[in-house]
Amino acid sequence: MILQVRDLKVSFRTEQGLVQAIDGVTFDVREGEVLGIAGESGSGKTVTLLAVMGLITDPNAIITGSIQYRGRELVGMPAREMRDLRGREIAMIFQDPMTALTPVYTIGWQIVEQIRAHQTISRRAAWDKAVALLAEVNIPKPEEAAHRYPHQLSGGMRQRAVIAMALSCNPALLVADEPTTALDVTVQAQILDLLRKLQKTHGSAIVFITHDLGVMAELADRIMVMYAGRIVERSTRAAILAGPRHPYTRALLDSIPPLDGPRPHRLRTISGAPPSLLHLPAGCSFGPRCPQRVEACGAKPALTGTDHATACFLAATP
Amino acid sequence: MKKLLMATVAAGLLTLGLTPVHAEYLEEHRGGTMRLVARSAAGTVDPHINYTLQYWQIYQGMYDGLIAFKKAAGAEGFEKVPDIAEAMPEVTNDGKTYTFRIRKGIMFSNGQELGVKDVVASFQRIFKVSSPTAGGFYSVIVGADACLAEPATCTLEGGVIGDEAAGTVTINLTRPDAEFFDKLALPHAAILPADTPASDVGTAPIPGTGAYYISAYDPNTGMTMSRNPHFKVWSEDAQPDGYPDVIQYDFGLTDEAQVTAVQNGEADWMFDQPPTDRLGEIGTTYKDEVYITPLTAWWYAPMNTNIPPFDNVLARQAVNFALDRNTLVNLFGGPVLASPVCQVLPPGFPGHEPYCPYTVDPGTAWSAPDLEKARALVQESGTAGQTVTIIAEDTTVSKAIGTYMQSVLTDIGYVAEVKPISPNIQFTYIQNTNNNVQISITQWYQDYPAASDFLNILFGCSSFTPGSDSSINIAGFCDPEIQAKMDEAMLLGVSDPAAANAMWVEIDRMVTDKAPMAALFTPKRIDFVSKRVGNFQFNSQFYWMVSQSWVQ
Amino acid sequence: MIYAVLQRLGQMVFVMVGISLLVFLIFFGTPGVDPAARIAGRNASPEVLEAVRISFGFDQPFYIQYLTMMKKIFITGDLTSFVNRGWEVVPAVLDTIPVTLSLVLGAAVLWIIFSLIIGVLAAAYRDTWIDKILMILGLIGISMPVYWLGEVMNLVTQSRYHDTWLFSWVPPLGYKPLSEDPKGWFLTLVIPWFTLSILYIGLYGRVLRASITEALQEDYIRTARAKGLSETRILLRHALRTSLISFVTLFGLDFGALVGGSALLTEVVFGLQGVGKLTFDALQNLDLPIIMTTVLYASFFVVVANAIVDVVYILLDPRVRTA
Amino acid sequence: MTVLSTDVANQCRGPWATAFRRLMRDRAALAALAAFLLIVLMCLLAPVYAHWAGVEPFKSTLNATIIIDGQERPVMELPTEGLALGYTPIGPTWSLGNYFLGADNQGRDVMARLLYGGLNSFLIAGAATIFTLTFATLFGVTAGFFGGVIDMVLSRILDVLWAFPVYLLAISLSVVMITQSITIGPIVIESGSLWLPIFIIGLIYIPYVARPIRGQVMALRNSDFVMAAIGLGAPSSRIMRKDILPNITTTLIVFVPIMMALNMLTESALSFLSIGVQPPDASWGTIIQDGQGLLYTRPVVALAPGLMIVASVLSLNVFGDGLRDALDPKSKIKLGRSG
Repeated sequence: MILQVRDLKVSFRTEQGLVQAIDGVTFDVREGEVLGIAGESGSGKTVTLLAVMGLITDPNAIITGSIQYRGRELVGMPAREMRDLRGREIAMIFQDPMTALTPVYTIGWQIVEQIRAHQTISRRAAWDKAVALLAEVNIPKPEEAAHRYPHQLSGGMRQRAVIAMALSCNPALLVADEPTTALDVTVQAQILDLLRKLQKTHGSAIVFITHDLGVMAELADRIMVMYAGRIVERSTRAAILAGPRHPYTRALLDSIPPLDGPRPHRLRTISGAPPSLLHLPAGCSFGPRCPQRVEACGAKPALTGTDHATACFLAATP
Repeated sequence: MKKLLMATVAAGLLTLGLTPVHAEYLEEHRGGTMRLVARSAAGTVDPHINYTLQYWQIYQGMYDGLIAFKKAAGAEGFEKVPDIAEAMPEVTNDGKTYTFRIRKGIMFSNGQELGVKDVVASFQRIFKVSSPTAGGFYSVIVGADACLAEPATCTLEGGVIGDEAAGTVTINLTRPDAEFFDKLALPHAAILPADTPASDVGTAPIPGTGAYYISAYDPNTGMTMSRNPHFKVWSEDAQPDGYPDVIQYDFGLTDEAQVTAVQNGEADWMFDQPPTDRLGEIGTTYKDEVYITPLTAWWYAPMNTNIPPFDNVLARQAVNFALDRNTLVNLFGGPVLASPVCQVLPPGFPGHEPYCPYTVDPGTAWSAPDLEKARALVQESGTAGQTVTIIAEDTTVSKAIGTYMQSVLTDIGYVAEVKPISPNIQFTYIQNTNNNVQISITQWYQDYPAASDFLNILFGCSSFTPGSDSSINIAGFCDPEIQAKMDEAMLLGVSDPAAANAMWVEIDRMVTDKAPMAALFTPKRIDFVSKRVGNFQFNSQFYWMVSQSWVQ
Repeated sequence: MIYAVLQRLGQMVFVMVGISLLVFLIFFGTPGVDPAARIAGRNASPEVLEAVRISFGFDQPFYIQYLTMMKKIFITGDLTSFVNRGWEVVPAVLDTIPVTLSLVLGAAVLWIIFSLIIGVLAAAYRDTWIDKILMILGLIGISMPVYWLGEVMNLVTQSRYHDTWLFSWVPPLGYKPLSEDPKGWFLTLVIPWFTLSILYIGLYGRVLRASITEALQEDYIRTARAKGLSETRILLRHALRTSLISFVTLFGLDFGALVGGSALLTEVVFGLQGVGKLTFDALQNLDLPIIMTTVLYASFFVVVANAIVDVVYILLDPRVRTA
Repeated sequence: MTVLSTDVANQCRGPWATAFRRLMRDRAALAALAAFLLIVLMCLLAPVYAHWAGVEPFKSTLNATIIIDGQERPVMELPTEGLALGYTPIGPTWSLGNYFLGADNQGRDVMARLLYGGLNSFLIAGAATIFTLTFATLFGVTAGFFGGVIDMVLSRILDVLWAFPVYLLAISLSVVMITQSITIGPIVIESGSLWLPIFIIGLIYIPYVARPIRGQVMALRNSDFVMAAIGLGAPSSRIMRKDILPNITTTLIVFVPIMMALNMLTESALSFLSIGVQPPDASWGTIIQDGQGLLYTRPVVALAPGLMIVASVLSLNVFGDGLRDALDPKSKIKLGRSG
């Protein structure tokens, strides 16, 4: 087990009161496994990832629960140790490659910086390694590309560079926050291919976020669906795609266009908007938007089931 | 006229008595560098053009005229002695023809010998370079009219005639002039080499005949004066040898910084007057380094006699009655530094007879203001409630006086305001009738010791030019009766100076009674020198004689 | 490239012509500025006044006078002052440049160093008391009238405490050339440097803190954190480095303006004969040739500073370089 | 991360209410505002103070006397030692109503003048701010909205003003105008009046405000809703009033305290160079200038108004900071300098 998250809660003190961004999330990631987290914006996906990375720097954040990386507790770990882990053992790929790179340094410089932050290695060797990495992520003319500034590359190339940077220390766990959202559809596919390929060659475990279940279907071994700071459904890709149990998951699946075949005339959307984290409805958070709401939804459903866990009172009948 | 800056000369009452006149030249004090400081340079170094006390003072050791004021301490400095001329000339032709015999062997600092042609060329040059006094002082010379009209081709045909063979220069005047010797002794009539350019030389010094010459000049930083290598003493009275080897004059320090520099011995003398808040310190801690000398000058407030409310003589007299001269004296620095006055001619001046009608006890001296009378006069004149703007200079003292006068004018029934203007602009601004200045604050320092230099110049009809920036009769005062008397007195001065002076006493009273101005006070000058300066001598005509003091 | 240079030059010429015309118009429309009477001297007769007016060309039409003055500044370089007759203006202005440069350069060094320290410290400790104190100090610096601060400095170092060990080294006011007296140069300028720089230290410290704080919100800072870099490195190599772009832009403009004469209050208070003081004196004398020359010089510097800022901007920000 | 949560919450309230709430939460800004208002209030009480103390702040009272410890002493004292040169005004007595801060070189009560001076300083700074903002808006909106030739002409004018170091421009204008009144249409600016510094200070900072406003208006002009309004044939005046002006209002409000602070500094500098407020009227700058001549003997005359300027400008700047954070947190408006 590379990552064990237990009852993770993250809340923020704000002017309007305490905001519970994540409310008791529990999941595991196995070595070499790809876990996809799905959900609308505001569902707590990104906060979960940042908590894992130890990147919640807001002094108003309160983090409780446990995050164990290969048995080491990350919550409350001293900053120096955490820093040492970050980038080397756990690396992250961000959503928007346009802004994820420091604009005033070349791609190569930024990769070298990361390598040298974690390894004692000459500048020259680090540079060669950076070029090799750029080649590995299929950047044409990697020698030249290393000398380029971020703004001189296209979005897809930049995202490749970000991936190359993330892989530079051969991390055991790769965390990706919507790695394809900001890109063109064709480029999306290439990046997904690349990630899949790299996952095979490097054997890293990947936790990634998307609100796009199509991407999920491409990449994930297992899928976890979040809503309003909680996990509502968690299972293998096959199980979820074939038989979503939570009404929210079903709604999500209905809202994606099929990858192939004729596009439906009109996509179904989920009615209503995600609830404000400040004013969560009592009981099941999805209740107000749920087409199959029942009496029991007045209480909070627990996440039940092992292989295919669901937090829904209706889920008992698959 | 900026305080002391554009002015010249003063008569001293106190003979300093530090050293006997004609002290023996003390060889052991010769040498060293005398360091002078001033806030700023005083413009062109051309002696025919520069009209500032600041440079006239240092010109004394550098340039010579046919006649010179005697280089002696105190009022003896008003005496005129032959300089380039071998002796005082014979005056013939009813006081209209002067013949000068030129001294032989006088050398310019560039090594040329001075000759008759240099003298003739120098007089022509006064007109060619449009010297500021060309029209005022030297227009009595025959041929001057043509020169003023066409400066470039000036020859002074029949006016200044040189005779190389006889070594003489003859000057013909159009009318007798009692003050002609005074005018010849001013730097504007200095004798310069004949080949000096006939235009303002600006910052390029002209060789002179004195003991020193200007070896470097930059208006932004300073002036260096060195010994003239070709100088030999020909007359102790006219051009004595100096003590310091070099006189270094630095510009650009504020008054405050100048005081500090003299205190710390970094400078030997400051040209500007110490700022008022340093006076206490100078008067106590440094009292041995201070020399205070009365000047023949006055601070006065000219009132425009041609526009309301001061076109009414009662209104003008009211102002005179209302002003507390003691307060004004205090604003200047206290009774040690100034004395109250009511009349035009300063104490110690030819034609001065104490007179003060504008005080609680009219008589010879001012005692206290008479506000009752002033208010009554304002009411009587029917000018009460009118708006009056006082134009002061933007200097500490002038502004303070303006502010004080504003209070007084408000007190006696006017709506008064004060407007301080940059000192350099104020003097021309208040002269121009187009600016409709009602009352202003200014000063006048004598050019040479003659009553006409105050009365005729400041209140004579010919000094009033409407619409011109150069109209020194600021009050625009022109009284035919008084003017006739002044003309008479000036003519009389040629033959009988004593009788003329008696007339000037009367004229002084007449002008004072008509009150085209309010006399404020007679200032004294503070010379603050460093500890090492020795043999300080104050000449009434050109002030401290720089080269006659020593620094070692 | 050539187009850009031409455009700059065009802008410069336009601004300078505009300013010189403005100055000329301002001074021509004022009573009491007719320099003839002041040049001619006290109590000059009307004939003398007229002669001076003709010899200085004041009888010429407005535009001829303007063109003559421009010719004398830029082509023949022999323009002379209206107040100190014969004093050539162009060399006079050139002579004051070292003074102003000494003052501004020294102050700039101080203000760069201290504002960097303050800005980085405040950003590093943002929202703590260190940050708050530094920012309030900065604001106080910005809120002090520079001439008043100079007066207080003078009061303390020249008078009240001059004779104590603390300030006995302070020389009298005034400037000493670097080439003649390096030690004197340094000592006379130390106090003016601090006085002039305090405003800018406050201003730049605050600007820097704000822009570093803003940069710290950027995505690439999160990337840098995710790379496992130390906070110091993130602050200095990433946040500060990107913030420097706006810092340098600001610096160039302020520096240009100061060298161009904006330091005049400091120069006046400390008796430094710099460009600003020269201009101020000339303004008080209404000495149009000097005013004209210094104002042209000042605007030239402002425009040149703008151009230099553009170049430095390109060096600092690769995004502009290739765009 | 917090942004995500607060922004959601703020959507419900209007932008003004939100800004107000933010401002109410900013204790430093509120304290600064209170301090500033306190100083203004003190200055407003100037006539009361002068009346109570029985002093005339605009009249020379060189012969006045005061009672210290039961002894009557003249306000202007002559040194008793040495050569007895120079009168020195009396120093601070530290007793309110009795030459608390001493006298100036006209024997006037410095404390009373300090209060009156503040009144003028605030008046000039405030009026100049209104002047600047009005004309800057006019310029900025016209240039930004109409673009093209109009923009080019206006921008070049602003360029010229901008390249002119502000103090040099202000001094040039002052030196010239101090000697004469100027007439602009129906308005006559008397050289001695307060309108002169107001006009000059207001004028020189127009580019400083006009440029950002022009930029903002240009952006607005090209935004969809304005394009749509133009497309629908709405008249320009209506678009400017309805769509443009409301959008630049926040910027203008943010500028108010900043410009006030900057104007106070500028006014004091001009008065210090004696081309601002004319005597016997006072502003803090003129009192510092008066005090400069007494710096070595009575430093309090120059120190007190300086401290008042620092306090007022500081409180304005702190408040301005808070106001900007509350109204327009992303704005790039920086504090002005007065080098």
